[in-house]
Amino acid sequence: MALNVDEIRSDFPILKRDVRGVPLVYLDSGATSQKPSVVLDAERAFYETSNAAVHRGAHALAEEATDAYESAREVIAGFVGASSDEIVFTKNATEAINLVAYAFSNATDKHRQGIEVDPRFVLRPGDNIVVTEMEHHANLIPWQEVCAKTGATLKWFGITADGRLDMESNPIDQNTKIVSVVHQSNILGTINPIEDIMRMAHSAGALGFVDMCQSVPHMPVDVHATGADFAAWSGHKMLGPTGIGLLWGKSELLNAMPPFLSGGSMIEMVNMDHSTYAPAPQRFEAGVPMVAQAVALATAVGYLEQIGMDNVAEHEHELTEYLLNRLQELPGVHIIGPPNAIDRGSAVSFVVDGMHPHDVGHIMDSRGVAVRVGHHCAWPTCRRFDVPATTRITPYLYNSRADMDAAVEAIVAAQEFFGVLPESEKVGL
Amino acid sequence: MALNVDEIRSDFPILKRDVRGVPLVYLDSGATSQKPSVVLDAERAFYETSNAAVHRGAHALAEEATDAYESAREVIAGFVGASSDEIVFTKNATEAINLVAYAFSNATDKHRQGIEVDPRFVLRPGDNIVVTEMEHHANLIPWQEVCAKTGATLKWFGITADGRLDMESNPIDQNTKIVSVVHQSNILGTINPIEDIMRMAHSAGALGFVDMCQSVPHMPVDVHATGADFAAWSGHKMLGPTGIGLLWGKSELLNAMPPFLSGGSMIEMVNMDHSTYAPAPQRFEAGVPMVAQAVALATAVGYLEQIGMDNVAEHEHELTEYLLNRLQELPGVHIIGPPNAIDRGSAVSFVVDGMHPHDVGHIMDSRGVAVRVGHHCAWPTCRRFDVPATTRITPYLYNSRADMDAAVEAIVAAQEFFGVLPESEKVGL
Amino acid sequence: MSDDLYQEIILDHYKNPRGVHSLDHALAESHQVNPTCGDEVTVWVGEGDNGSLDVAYVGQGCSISQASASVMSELVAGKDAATVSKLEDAFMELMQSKGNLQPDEDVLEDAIAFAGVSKYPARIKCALISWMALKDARIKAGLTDHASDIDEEN
Amino acid sequence: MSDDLYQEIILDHYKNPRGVHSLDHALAESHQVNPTCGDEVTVWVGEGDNGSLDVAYVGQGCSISQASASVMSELVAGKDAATVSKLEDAFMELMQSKGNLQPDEDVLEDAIAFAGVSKYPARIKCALISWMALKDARIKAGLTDHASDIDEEN
Ligand SMILES: Cc1ncc(COP(=O)(O)O)c(C=O)c1O
Ligand SMILES: Cc1ncc(COP(=O)(O)O)c(C=O)c1O
Repeated sequence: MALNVDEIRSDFPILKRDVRGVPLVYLDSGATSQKPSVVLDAERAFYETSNAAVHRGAHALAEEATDAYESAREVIAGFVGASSDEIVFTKNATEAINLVAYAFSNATDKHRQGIEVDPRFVLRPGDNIVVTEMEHHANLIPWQEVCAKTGATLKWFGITADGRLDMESNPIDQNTKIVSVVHQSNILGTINPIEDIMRMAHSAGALGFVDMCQSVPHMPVDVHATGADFAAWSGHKMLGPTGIGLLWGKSELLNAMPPFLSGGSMIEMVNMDHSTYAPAPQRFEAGVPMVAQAVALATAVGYLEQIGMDNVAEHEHELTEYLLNRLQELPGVHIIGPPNAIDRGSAVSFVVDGMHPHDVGHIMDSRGVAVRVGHHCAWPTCRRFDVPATTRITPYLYNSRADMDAAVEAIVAAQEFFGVLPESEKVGL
Repeated sequence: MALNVDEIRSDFPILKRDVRGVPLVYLDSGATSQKPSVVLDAERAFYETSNAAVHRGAHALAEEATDAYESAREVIAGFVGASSDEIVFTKNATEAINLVAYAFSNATDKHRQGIEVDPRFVLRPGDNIVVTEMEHHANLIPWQEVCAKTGATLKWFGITADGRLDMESNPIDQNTKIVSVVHQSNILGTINPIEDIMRMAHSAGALGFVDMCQSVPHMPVDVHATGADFAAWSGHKMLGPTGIGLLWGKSELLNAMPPFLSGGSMIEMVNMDHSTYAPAPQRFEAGVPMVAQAVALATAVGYLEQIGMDNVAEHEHELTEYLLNRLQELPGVHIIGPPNAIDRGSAVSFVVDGMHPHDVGHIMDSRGVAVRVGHHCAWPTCRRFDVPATTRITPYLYNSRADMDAAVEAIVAAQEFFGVLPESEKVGL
Repeated sequence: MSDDLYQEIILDHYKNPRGVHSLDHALAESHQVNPTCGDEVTVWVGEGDNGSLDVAYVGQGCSISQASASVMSELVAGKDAATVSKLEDAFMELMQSKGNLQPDEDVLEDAIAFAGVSKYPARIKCALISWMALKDARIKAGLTDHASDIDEEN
Repeated sequence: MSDDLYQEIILDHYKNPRGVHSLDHALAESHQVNPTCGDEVTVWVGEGDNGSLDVAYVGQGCSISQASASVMSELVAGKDAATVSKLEDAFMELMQSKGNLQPDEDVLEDAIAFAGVSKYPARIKCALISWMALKDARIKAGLTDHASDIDEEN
């Protein structure tokens, strides 16, 4: 079903504003999405009616707040086919990935001190962790850090010239303890064959993690169906507030992991010299959590469900196909990533001959077109394609073909301004 | 200057509501505070006008969002006499404490792998960490975990019968690496002599950390003047939104610490096999941060500054004195913590003869009086006083003497209902 | 005031608890804690006459948790594993009812007094803690009933 | 469009950069990176005639960063440490002005073209990166001026 973009846009107050004196064309949803009024309403209503510390009080407000928080967990779990005890609230996806990375370094430390831990999380020199060359820094540096702390080795899948994972470069072996792969690259747009990779991980006896930051907001995802053991994504990229992220993990594994952040609400018994931990997900939610944000995110999920994730995905697919075609017609413009819309999300990176991506983005911005420039927290991917940076367009459900046209026109204007448009093309666009 | 409580109350929508069919008397601000409309307005306005990912984009919205976020940091830093590069945004105080605790275990791990780290953060068996018996679990369990991972030993100050730190029990010695103490106990109300304790820490060559969760919201605090090296507190307890906490640390120390959460925005250079880190505070803010929450918290700070923290402290002092006196007149009611209002904040815990704290709180709640029951995440403190739990009243700037009276009447009603009011007292209250 | 929560039966069991002792011939014990408020209960189970259960407990905590332990011990003592298992289910169902279930007095006897607790989410755990300990101890002791317990053990 | 940012002078220096080479007799170099966009510049400084500075650079990045490096190298070459230190301060002040400063062309010459950059917070770092490298290299090389540099080194 085609989306009614006009109607959707009317739900997002910020999309009505001007920037630099011209109407805003927001094409940076890969960095963060905008929020519909219902989400802002829900967050405010929580504060105005039920705000209290959750899981800690017995008074009426505390009960209401706890109920709102746990109901939000259920809604969000349902959205990805999980059960609520598999969902941990974090502050962002980055924390969620770190949480699992730290399970390894913490278990390794405790094991070294003679404390009993689940052997699946203990790393020894000779063990390795596998990622890919197209990871966001959030799914790369935490694993580098684990390796630096434990003596394990980091290995990775390479990337082919057209922006796909190079399956020939598969480094998974019997010493692999965890394989962590991005579902959809935030810089290339590539959708990876995660089911295959998770199978490969499991055959080698390793655990599997999927970074779903760019998939869950944009397509229907059933976490169990992917074959993964863990997944992470963030609320702010799926119409939810800032300050909330999600970890999904199989219950059995979450309960086998040592705690990450410790403090109140994650404990069972506390003595001065020794404490025991609550079962997951509480074990991983120390301190007063982001209650209002969870409530608002559940409302965002409801909004997306009403539109239908199938429809969101289809809409983005159409926009992507259209945009890729238009960009490929532009002389001097090169797409970094898969050139067609097959197994590909809506993140479209490109470079322009004779111009730095930063300058391209700046001139687009002066025409109201908000895109992102830089390495997009995927610096090694830029190096792989020998570009210092890219300019990136990331549409979402509130964008239309007209927005794609505005972006294309802004690119041409940038080329004209910098005098890098090939002679033959100067007229007629 | 006396506070105009009526006027203040009118700024807090939730305080107008009924619970269980009677007007709400909210006395659980020690767990979390309520939020004035200006704070909710600021959060919403951010989303409706300037929402974008900070520090990552060059377009107009991204610039506005970054500016809003960094201006918020400046306002919050100013509130505690710090400079903005000393302030790290976390999701709650618990994360802030864990951040510093992990600096120790991470540095110790890296040191073991031959990576150069600042020796102040390296722990060896024989080294110790000092806390107190009145810590919130958030300032106890992270240090227990560090000890479990490194072989260091946890030591602590005891508590006297009237709820003060037992300075005789001082365990600080030359092997102490860090001393972490709560500024104001969330269960006893005790305000600790942190300047003295920080001096003792420094004389022993140790670092000093202060848990300011219950002080910064309630009194004027100049972090540098306390002599501490680090401090943590949370936004939600000082009229700000859920999902944001603060770490203050001396710049030199923050920059000497290894990273905690790693990922985007905390890096300098990234390669597949090696990365370098940005200076603090960015080093500790991986991923998209709680931008809207920071903006809203800065507004909360502005609201508090306009009222004046001196006035807030004075108001709470008066309420505390009044409440302590009234409670001490009640037969069968015993205060757990200092019985007078000297060096004491507004958190007042008590137990009632013949009744469990949970039942006391429940009956108070049925009369609209919201108080907290349980161990208040300070279980060892309960054990010290040989009580399974307490009932706790924690007033704030929006509470009046009438609220104290309502609490006292509810306690008497609970005693009557359970038939535990001593015979002589049954009439005339 | 709080009449729906604090029934006379509850206050009576709280003030005059039954079944508080340990069990010489216990086959298993279970210690349960409610981490949010520190309530504790230890339940012992042993074998009584004709395949019936012997049950005893000690605990500390709020009126709901202690009265519930007392009611529980009185209700299940002398019954066989199959019956006890059904009682556990019935009580659990009552606690999850949010106040919308009319409990069967013939089955639950004094335990119907806890119906009101189900309206207070923060107190449900108090009422359940002794029942959870009972079930855990029963399973540890092998005093289970194939038909009613087997599903939940997997 | 973007006229306040992309002055002719900037585009000219971007397309025809001056001073791009390394320095045989360099006393020090400084490599600076803008982590948000990956811009890089390396600046070398050496001693020229009569206590003047020799400066060279290589870099890659956006027009602002590369033009700024070019303008910088042209502006400071042949000047003494005290003068260069003052130029650094003047340029820094211009960048922090949020567009509210009328720069002195007699002092900053071509560098006044960057006045508009100060209105774009995300681009200020681009314009500054070569100047930061210059200062860092100068300090490493000991080519400092007591009066103007000493404060900032502590
Ligand atoms: C003294 C003290 N420390 C730490 C905390 C933990 O704060 P948060 O839950 O915001 O992380 C609290 C509040 O719960 C507290 O009162
Ligand atoms: C693929 C991918 N992984 C991880 C992240 C990190 O998410 P967050 O910044 O919300 O922690 C992002 C977004 O920035 C992303 O696109």
